[in-house]
Amino acid sequence: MNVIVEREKGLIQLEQRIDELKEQAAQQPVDMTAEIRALEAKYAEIQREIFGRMTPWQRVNMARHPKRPIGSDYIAALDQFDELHGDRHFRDDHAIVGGFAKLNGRRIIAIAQDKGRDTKEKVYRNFGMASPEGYRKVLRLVQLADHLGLPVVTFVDTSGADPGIGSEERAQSEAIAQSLYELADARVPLVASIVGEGGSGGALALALADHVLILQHSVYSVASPEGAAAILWGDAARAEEAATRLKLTSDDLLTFGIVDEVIPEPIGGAHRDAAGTIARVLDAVDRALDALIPIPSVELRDRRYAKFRRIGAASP
Amino acid sequence: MNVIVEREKGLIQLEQRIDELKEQAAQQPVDMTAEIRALEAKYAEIQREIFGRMTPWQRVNMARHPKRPIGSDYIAALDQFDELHGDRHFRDDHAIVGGFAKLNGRRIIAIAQDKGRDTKEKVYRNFGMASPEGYRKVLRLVQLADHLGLPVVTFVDTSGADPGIGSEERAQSEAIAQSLYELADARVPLVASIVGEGGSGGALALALADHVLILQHSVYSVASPEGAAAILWGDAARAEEAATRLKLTSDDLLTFGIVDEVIPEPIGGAHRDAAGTIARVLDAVDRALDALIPIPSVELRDRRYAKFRRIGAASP
Amino acid sequence: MPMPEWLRLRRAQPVPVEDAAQWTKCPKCGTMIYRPDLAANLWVCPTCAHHFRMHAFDRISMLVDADFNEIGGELLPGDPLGWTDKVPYPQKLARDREKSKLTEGVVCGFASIGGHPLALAVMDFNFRGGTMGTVVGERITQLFERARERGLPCVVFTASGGARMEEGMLALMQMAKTTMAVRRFHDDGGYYISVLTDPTTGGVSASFAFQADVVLAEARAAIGFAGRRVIEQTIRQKLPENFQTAEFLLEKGAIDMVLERNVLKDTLVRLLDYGVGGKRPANGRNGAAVPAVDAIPPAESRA
Amino acid sequence: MPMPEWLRLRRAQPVPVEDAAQWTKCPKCGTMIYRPDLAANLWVCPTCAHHFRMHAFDRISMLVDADFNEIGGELLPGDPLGWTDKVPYPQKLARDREKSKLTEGVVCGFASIGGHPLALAVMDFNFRGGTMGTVVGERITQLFERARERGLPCVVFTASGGARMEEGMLALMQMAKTTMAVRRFHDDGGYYISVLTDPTTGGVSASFAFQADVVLAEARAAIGFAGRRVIEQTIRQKLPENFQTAEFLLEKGAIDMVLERNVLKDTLVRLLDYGVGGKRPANGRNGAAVPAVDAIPPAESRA
Ligand SMILES: [Zn+2]
Ligand SMILES: [Zn+2]
Repeated sequence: MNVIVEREKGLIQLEQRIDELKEQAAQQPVDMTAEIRALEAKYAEIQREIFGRMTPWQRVNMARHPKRPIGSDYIAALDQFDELHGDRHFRDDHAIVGGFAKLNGRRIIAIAQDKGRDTKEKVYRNFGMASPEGYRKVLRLVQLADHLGLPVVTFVDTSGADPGIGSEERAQSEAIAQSLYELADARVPLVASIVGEGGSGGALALALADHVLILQHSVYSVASPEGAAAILWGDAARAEEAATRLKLTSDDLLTFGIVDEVIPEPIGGAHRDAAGTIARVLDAVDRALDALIPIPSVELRDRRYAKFRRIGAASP
Repeated sequence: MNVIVEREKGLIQLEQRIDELKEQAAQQPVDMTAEIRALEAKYAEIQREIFGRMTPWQRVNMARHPKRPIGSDYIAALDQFDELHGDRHFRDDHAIVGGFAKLNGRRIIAIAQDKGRDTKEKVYRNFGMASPEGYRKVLRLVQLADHLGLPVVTFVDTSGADPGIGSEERAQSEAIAQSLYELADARVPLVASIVGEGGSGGALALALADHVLILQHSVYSVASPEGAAAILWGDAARAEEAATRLKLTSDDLLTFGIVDEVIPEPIGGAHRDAAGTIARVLDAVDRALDALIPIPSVELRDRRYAKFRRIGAASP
Repeated sequence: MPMPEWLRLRRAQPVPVEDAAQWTKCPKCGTMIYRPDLAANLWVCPTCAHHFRMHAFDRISMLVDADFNEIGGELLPGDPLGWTDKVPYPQKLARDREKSKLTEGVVCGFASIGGHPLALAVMDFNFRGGTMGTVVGERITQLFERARERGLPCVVFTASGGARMEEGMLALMQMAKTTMAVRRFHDDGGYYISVLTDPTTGGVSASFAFQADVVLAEARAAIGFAGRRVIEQTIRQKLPENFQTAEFLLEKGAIDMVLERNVLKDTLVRLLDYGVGGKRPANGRNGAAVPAVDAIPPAESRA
Repeated sequence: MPMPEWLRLRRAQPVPVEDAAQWTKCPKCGTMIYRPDLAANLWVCPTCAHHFRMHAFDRISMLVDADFNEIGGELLPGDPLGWTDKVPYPQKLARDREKSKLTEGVVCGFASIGGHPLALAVMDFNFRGGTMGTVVGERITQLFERARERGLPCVVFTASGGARMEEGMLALMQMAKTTMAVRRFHDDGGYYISVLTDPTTGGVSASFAFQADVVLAEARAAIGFAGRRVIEQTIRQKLPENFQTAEFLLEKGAIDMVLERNVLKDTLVRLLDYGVGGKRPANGRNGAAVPAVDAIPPAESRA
């Protein structure tokens, strides 16, 4: 059960009421302006109440909202995309989609985690949880970007890396470690956008970047709230409590210097204006690239080193 | 049926006769010197007949002789060996054994194809036929050698790469191609020794080297004689004919400039003096390293390029 | 340099005159197809979309913008092993030359595709099953060397039964030779795309086919290391239908894309375009910023 | 620098005085073992060879030739999130400090092993389950940075439940920070050996544990990314006995060697020795032969 979806139900009913009234007003000579105004005021009030000051747990639910734009929506909004498949060794992991792309005419390598939309797609995409082959695909695409001098743009949205038997058998740890290792010294600009859930090492493996963006209601966390609750208290049901403590909201992350920029969402969340939200994210990515591309490769990597070096350092 | 093993049978009987006579002579006062001499002369004659001028097919059988020293025998003869396992992604392939080693006190990375000796070991080693993971282990060890500045010493003995379903599923072609690719520009000296069968691309993947040694009766071939016969005439039984045509003996290979040095074997083949043969191979490897190590890395690779560049070039 | 005669002819008349009146049968669905129609449809069966193996000249004609500047065409195979089986090797070569109108199993040269200048190699199964002997190895090597000198991307269409038995170990060593050339090309910043067409196996598959930055395959092409027959004999069981197809390899993560022939050229143009103008730092593997053999202009200054 | 007090004490008396009179029970076979005997046997059960988790001080004492020059010991954890669950985070830290005699989950410093000078880090499960927070990340990072400056090899013993929840994203980011340090160390020619001890999971497993040139593991150590419980809950079935053990990982190709503790030191000495005096060409990734941050002496001139 998604708490945002639940709370949205009343709003959606109200929206329908308003629409009906407006239609009636157009067809009948009766003046319903006052009624409509009243309902609209109420609508705005409830909206403020629900979305004005969201708790961390509500943010988590917003980040998981079934209508929230997912990885493939960002990919689809690029000027051009040519998907490249596979890790060259074992499998093409559908949880991660990557390839050549153009963003405002600029050639890039784009990589997205994709949770899938309907049930069939979710299964095909393994709910956005990547297996080792997914991270090895990332590594390979980053090497390609490095070779051709193309910037890397990632879209992060995962509850975490796949925790299945096969993933452990094929060295999930090694795959994530090597994806990080490749990003650490890539000679090209790296821009990551946390567009949904940023869950643990499975998200970080795509988010070690020169510029890290986050959508206002996205979360980025050391573990999923359920996972953290299970680890801390042996009780995944205490996820809400964990979410509160983990400081996983965009404001917290900006304060800690873990993200570089927060992209505002429309009231009600990104899905209330998916196209607009996606455009704002891509625009921010583009501006970040404008700033990063002129930096010489050695300096770029020195800055990247310094950026992560500072986090949790003794004397900040 | 191994034609060398068959032809050896008479010799082994004769050897036993001579030993028996010698024992009798030691215990009895009768003079058997003449008889022993006669048998020894006969022995030498048969030996000359069998081994004096071996056909290519006999060489193939010698290279496959069940008592011929195998990869692990060469590894065991090194001063020191610390095996490193695995491709870091999927499996440890037992057909290829590799790790840190010392040869005459010199630190090296040693890699051997190993066919196994008894049935159980042969199965464990997959008869020396490597899977993609084996070639990816080679790649990884060559990268390690490159990083630490250690020379790479390989011992080649395989009928070819594993032709199973799993190997195709996990991209055998890619694995061999990438092993070659890594050796092509490794910044350290590479010395390969063809100690048994050098079968096709599965052998070459360990034999792209600055100095390639071959034992006198080893063979190194574009395909196994059986494979070539199947390809050419759809009839693997015509392997002997294929062996003759393929020019796969050490003399042929030296003439063509495909190997750099032929190590003589004792009469009767390497297994008649395994320890001595192994010592001679290792000694030749050591001498090759003496010559290669002083060469600056860039020049070393330029020479390697030129060496392979010449083979089958328009104007040699 | 003037346009080669064969390219001019193919442009004027996609099917060589002597074959033009013929009908051909689709090996997949059995449909009888008029050859000029087949040519006009990029040698794809209009009924079942089966991709016919293409002649190198047709492939090049289909791809390049205008001219094709062949290199290595003067390199002709010798008979290093003095090979004879049913017939002497030189006779086989002569027969294939006659039949295929090719001098060897690969055609290499410089051209442009969609405005992108590039080095292009196209293998042809009609000549000794596309097997790699010394001439194929040498032509491919020269192409990568010259592409490296000129700072051009390289596109190679593979179609090969593997190493050529009749040239023995000299054929096998072409795997090493071409690998060296591809590696140098890459280390100096070169961009390489391989396109695996039906069939790509053995020594070609296990060398330059799988050393590209981007590995494409034509739909339903057979691709693998060991031949299907060899595997069936080894494991003594029937293989699944899609085993070793391009689609199978895509699922197994081995290749980047599978393409129907009718979108191949456009895709290739887009892929070439991604490689243009990137800010490529020097690889530096060869030390103090000096490429090992000779200098190439930086990527930015390329045409 | 003088030998640290704890090392002098462990050398004189392998089991801390306050615990010396105790007996302990082997969790594997149930044998009661006199603690000084257990210490003398490298904390390996004499009955079933179970490897007890070792205190970092004991591990260092077992390994180093003489002195141990600690660095980063002055770095102490703060409470960046103002974390409280059952008890406030600072109380947990104080309790672990008291119990373990450690200031954090890793001890880092310089020493020599079998005559080989090196940088050494030893994690300890006794402090917050070896979880990586900012101090663990910072100490590891400083160790790699200083090892890089000095041109010394680096050996890291891991033991960790993953990232430390109580420090939230600051803990997770230590994966990125340590990775940057390991990568720079490696790109400048550094030689890094990791030794995975029981347990090595989560964020430590998915960063520096698996970024070493050589990855070793202690016999029967539990190693994995996801915790066993998480996997069982996800797949709703029991896992095989050897799942996520060192031996399982060896078979799956993920690690180089599995070692019983009694041969660990000798093996480590040999492995360090292989890395000495090799003729290492400059990596050159950072351009004109100048390392990005500051110069280190070439490998040949190292101690
Ligand atoms: Zn058809
Ligand atoms: Zn016990």
